[in-house]
Amino acid sequence: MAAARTALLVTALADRLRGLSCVAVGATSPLPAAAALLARARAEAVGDRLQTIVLGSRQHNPFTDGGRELFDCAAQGRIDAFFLSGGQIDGAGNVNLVGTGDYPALTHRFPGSFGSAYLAFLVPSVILYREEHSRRVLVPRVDFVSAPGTSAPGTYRPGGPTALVTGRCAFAFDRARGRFTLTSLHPGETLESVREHTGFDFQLPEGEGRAGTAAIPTTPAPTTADLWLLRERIAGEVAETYPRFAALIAAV
Amino acid sequence: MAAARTALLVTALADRLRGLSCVAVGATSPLPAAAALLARARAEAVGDRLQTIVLGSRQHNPFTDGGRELFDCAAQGRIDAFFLSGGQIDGAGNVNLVGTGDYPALTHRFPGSFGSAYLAFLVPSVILYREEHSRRVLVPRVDFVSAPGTSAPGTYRPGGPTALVTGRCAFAFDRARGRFTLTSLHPGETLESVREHTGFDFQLPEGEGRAGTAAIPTTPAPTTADLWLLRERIAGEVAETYPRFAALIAAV
Amino acid sequence: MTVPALTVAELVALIAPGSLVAVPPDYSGPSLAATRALIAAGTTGLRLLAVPTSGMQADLLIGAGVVDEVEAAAVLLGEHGGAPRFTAAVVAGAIRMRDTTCPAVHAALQAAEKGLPFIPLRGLIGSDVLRFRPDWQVIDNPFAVGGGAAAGAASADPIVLLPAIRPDVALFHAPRADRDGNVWIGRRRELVTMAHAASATLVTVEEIVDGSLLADEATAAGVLPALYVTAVAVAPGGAWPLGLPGHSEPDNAEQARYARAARSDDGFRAYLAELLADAAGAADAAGAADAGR
Amino acid sequence: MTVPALTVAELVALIAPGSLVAVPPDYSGPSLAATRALIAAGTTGLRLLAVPTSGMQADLLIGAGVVDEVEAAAVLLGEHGGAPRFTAAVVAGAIRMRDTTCPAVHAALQAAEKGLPFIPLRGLIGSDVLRFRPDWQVIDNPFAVGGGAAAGAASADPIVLLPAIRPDVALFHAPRADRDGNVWIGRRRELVTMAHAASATLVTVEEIVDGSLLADEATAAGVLPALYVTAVAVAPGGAWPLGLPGHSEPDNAEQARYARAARSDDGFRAYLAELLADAAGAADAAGAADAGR
Repeated sequence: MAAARTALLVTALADRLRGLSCVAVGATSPLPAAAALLARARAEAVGDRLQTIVLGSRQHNPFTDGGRELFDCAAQGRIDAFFLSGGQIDGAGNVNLVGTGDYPALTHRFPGSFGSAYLAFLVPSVILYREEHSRRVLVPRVDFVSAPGTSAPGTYRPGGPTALVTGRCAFAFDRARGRFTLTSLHPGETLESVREHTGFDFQLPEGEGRAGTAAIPTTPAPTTADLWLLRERIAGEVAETYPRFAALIAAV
Repeated sequence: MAAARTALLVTALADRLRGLSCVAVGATSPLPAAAALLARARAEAVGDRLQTIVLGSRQHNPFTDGGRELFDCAAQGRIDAFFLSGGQIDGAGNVNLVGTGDYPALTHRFPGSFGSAYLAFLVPSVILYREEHSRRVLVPRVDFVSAPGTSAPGTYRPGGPTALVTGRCAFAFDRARGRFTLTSLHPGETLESVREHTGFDFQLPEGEGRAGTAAIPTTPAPTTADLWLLRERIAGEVAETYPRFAALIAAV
Repeated sequence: MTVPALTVAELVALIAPGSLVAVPPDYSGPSLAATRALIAAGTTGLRLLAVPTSGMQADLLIGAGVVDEVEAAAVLLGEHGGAPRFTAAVVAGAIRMRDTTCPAVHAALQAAEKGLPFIPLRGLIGSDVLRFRPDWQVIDNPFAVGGGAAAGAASADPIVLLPAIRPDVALFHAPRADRDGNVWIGRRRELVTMAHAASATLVTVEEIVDGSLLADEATAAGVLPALYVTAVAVAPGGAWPLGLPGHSEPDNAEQARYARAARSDDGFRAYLAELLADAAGAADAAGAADAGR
Repeated sequence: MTVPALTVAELVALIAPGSLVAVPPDYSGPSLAATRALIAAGTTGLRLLAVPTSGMQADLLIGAGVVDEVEAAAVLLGEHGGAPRFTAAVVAGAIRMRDTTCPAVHAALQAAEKGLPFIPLRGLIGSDVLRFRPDWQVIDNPFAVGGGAAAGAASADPIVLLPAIRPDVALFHAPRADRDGNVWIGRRRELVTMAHAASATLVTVEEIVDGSLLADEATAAGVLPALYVTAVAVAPGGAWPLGLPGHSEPDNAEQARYARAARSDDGFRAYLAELLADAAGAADAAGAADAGR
């Protein structure tokens, strides 16, 4: 992942944290960690405050009640946003972190569901992300539902997916319809290139015809201020937890 | 409470801890605290070990998980014995720590049930104690059941009362029959004096006729070794938590 | 400071009438400073949740008419005997009493901490504690092996379900906070559960220290993170005449004096007037000191 | 010492075949020393509970055939990617995998800690995690206000009930124990819950220190009391090549070496042989040092 592409993804993820009070980032999640810390730095610059909890960090993790505290904290309604990736993600917002094949007879095993089967229900804004944007990842229907995109009426579910950011574009998740809407194309991508590499159908922004691509916004590039923050501040902040990723950030 | 009487009650309570591994003592319970520490000292003298947890003590309370730890620990099966007193105690082993009268319209209010409604179910040996042995305390039927003496079949109840020690005598609790059996008389008491001051009917030891009292054992007096331990060791151990009571113990 | 540092009067002004206020037991740092300020402010209609027992704090609040309802496993003045104003108020029917048992309070707060609507608890079956709690339910344990019938029992392992208790406010006194709003609580982890479960957490502290309490791993384990702390007020001696674990011993003479005074309503009124006069003087002194912060 | 101080080999000999063994995640002090000793001892048939995830420890145990069954929310080598022996064993059907989610492991252990037969948990409804857990149940929340039907919903607030998990053994590595058997765990409170929930708790430590870890109130909050500790073994560097919070950093180069080696069964065998040879040497050295205790 080149530095410029990294910066674009980090800022695209950070854009989805505007106006929030508290974001948590799970373990082994360098991209979201950088995004959360960038969003915090941006908030501070305008006198706001974004509490940023980065699991695996010593500096940015205030928890003192053990491994359960993130989950309890989410259930208490104290966490506004969380990031989830997926081995497979489908057009209904379902995420698969367990494997491909006919469970339990899997052909390929992923690490496991982590907290997704819980946090995707309880955190108001669950931001899905996956650098690889291909028909291998973005499938018509996931082989195993670690976390469903939507739930039947009557299911206790204050939270759920709100967005999906990939290496090619950004989607918003339409919870009522249980479908993604393409919201922006990264530089160099077209509606056609996204369709070609996406295994599921998705909506276009209101007012967009199905044919045209000209009017679909381009994902905002990092501002000069963002790049400065990433290089001069965020690289240092993530270095404690993700030293190799920090080097990439320092080079944007 | 004179020193000699205190020593007798402490040793009578300590006698009920023989062979156990772990005893816990609630807050504001000086008599049981001294008994537990005496039982521990006795065990050490013969190379055994009795874990003694005294709530309210700094020295004798290893808990680090807050107020719930005693209750969780009991539910885990780690606590063999606990002491409970009662504003009223009846012949079925029911304990009332809430008040007299027609609840909630009480005529006299006691402090409250504390953990009795739970610990009396979960701790294998719940030792009831009350210095005052009168028809005011030992009633035919408690006005409010903080903790029942027995439970209906099918109720999860690994624990329950095993004994009752008062200022006049000691009873064992017969869990199958839900009744007390008089096991020993303190010096100066007779079956008749106990009956006179007890509001409930109780059993006599196996083989005792209802008429005779001669063969009912006398509660064992503290041994010379017990008295030495109380004066020289236990007084100091309880002083941290119960300074006034420690002075009484030091004088035995 | 991330978390606002207020005066004690400002702190208790955040407690709305009718709030469910969770307070710790006498051995775990009740805020007597906030108790005095609540009385001085003329707050009424509070519902008090003792976690799981209370003493002089509850008795003062009840005697002063601040509290309408009490949920507690016990209210007493420790070694100084029964809580006189509590006892009188219950017998007079002046407060609603919700009798409970210690582990039920802890479990119901843990349910709130975990966002669970309810939590099961063993024990209780056949007690009048359960009988007089219509908000508690009994179900047959769905995980019972074979069920009670198979074992020849009358019922299939009945078990109590407690609804979660989510206090509006958790209120306590602690030795220290740092400028970020992290609060040192040591081994008093019931304070952590209270704060996690509550919508707001208000803390009076002996002092505010420089440097983060979370910086040293050796002591971080005893810290309630600022994330859960709504506001802090400095109130030296704020637990007096109760003790504060790891900081100060209880003032037994003063507690005994209170226990005697509170036996009568007149005695209580006289004690209270004196206490509030002292508190007002202390607040003035604190205000003067505060002006320099 | 109240709690026996054993060699690591003696410690793992207390783990009976078929035991359910709870282990912490990579960031919380897994005992790699005990892991090596278990493999060296030829132990088999263990059921592993990751609390709630595991990494190199699980991968080693699975690759070496020590483990029949794994319950985990995830198994991976952190930044070093998937756990190769775990992945291979699942695809080959060589182990039974019980997929779960992090908060379910924590909650089920808390249920055991509290002696509850079950505990509810939000989320999960509609996931395949739930669908493939026949030991979990779904009930309608008995405390739902009005019920789902009144709200026009298809069902009345379904909620999952998890059975308590009571491990036979909790096994981990910690910086230090004292001679009473108290163990310093700092902020890693999942270790406390594991120990409370488990029938036996076995701990390897960097060192055994003089004086009680509970003596200083400033640090007592981070201590697991000896009451829950079955036995302790001194194993300096016992978390290596993982890190130990508050003590040592992870050895990333070694973890990367393992991740590469374990891609093939042959590579894994070679790595393991080397590891056990080193461990045997270390054990000899420790045994010699032990002789002086």
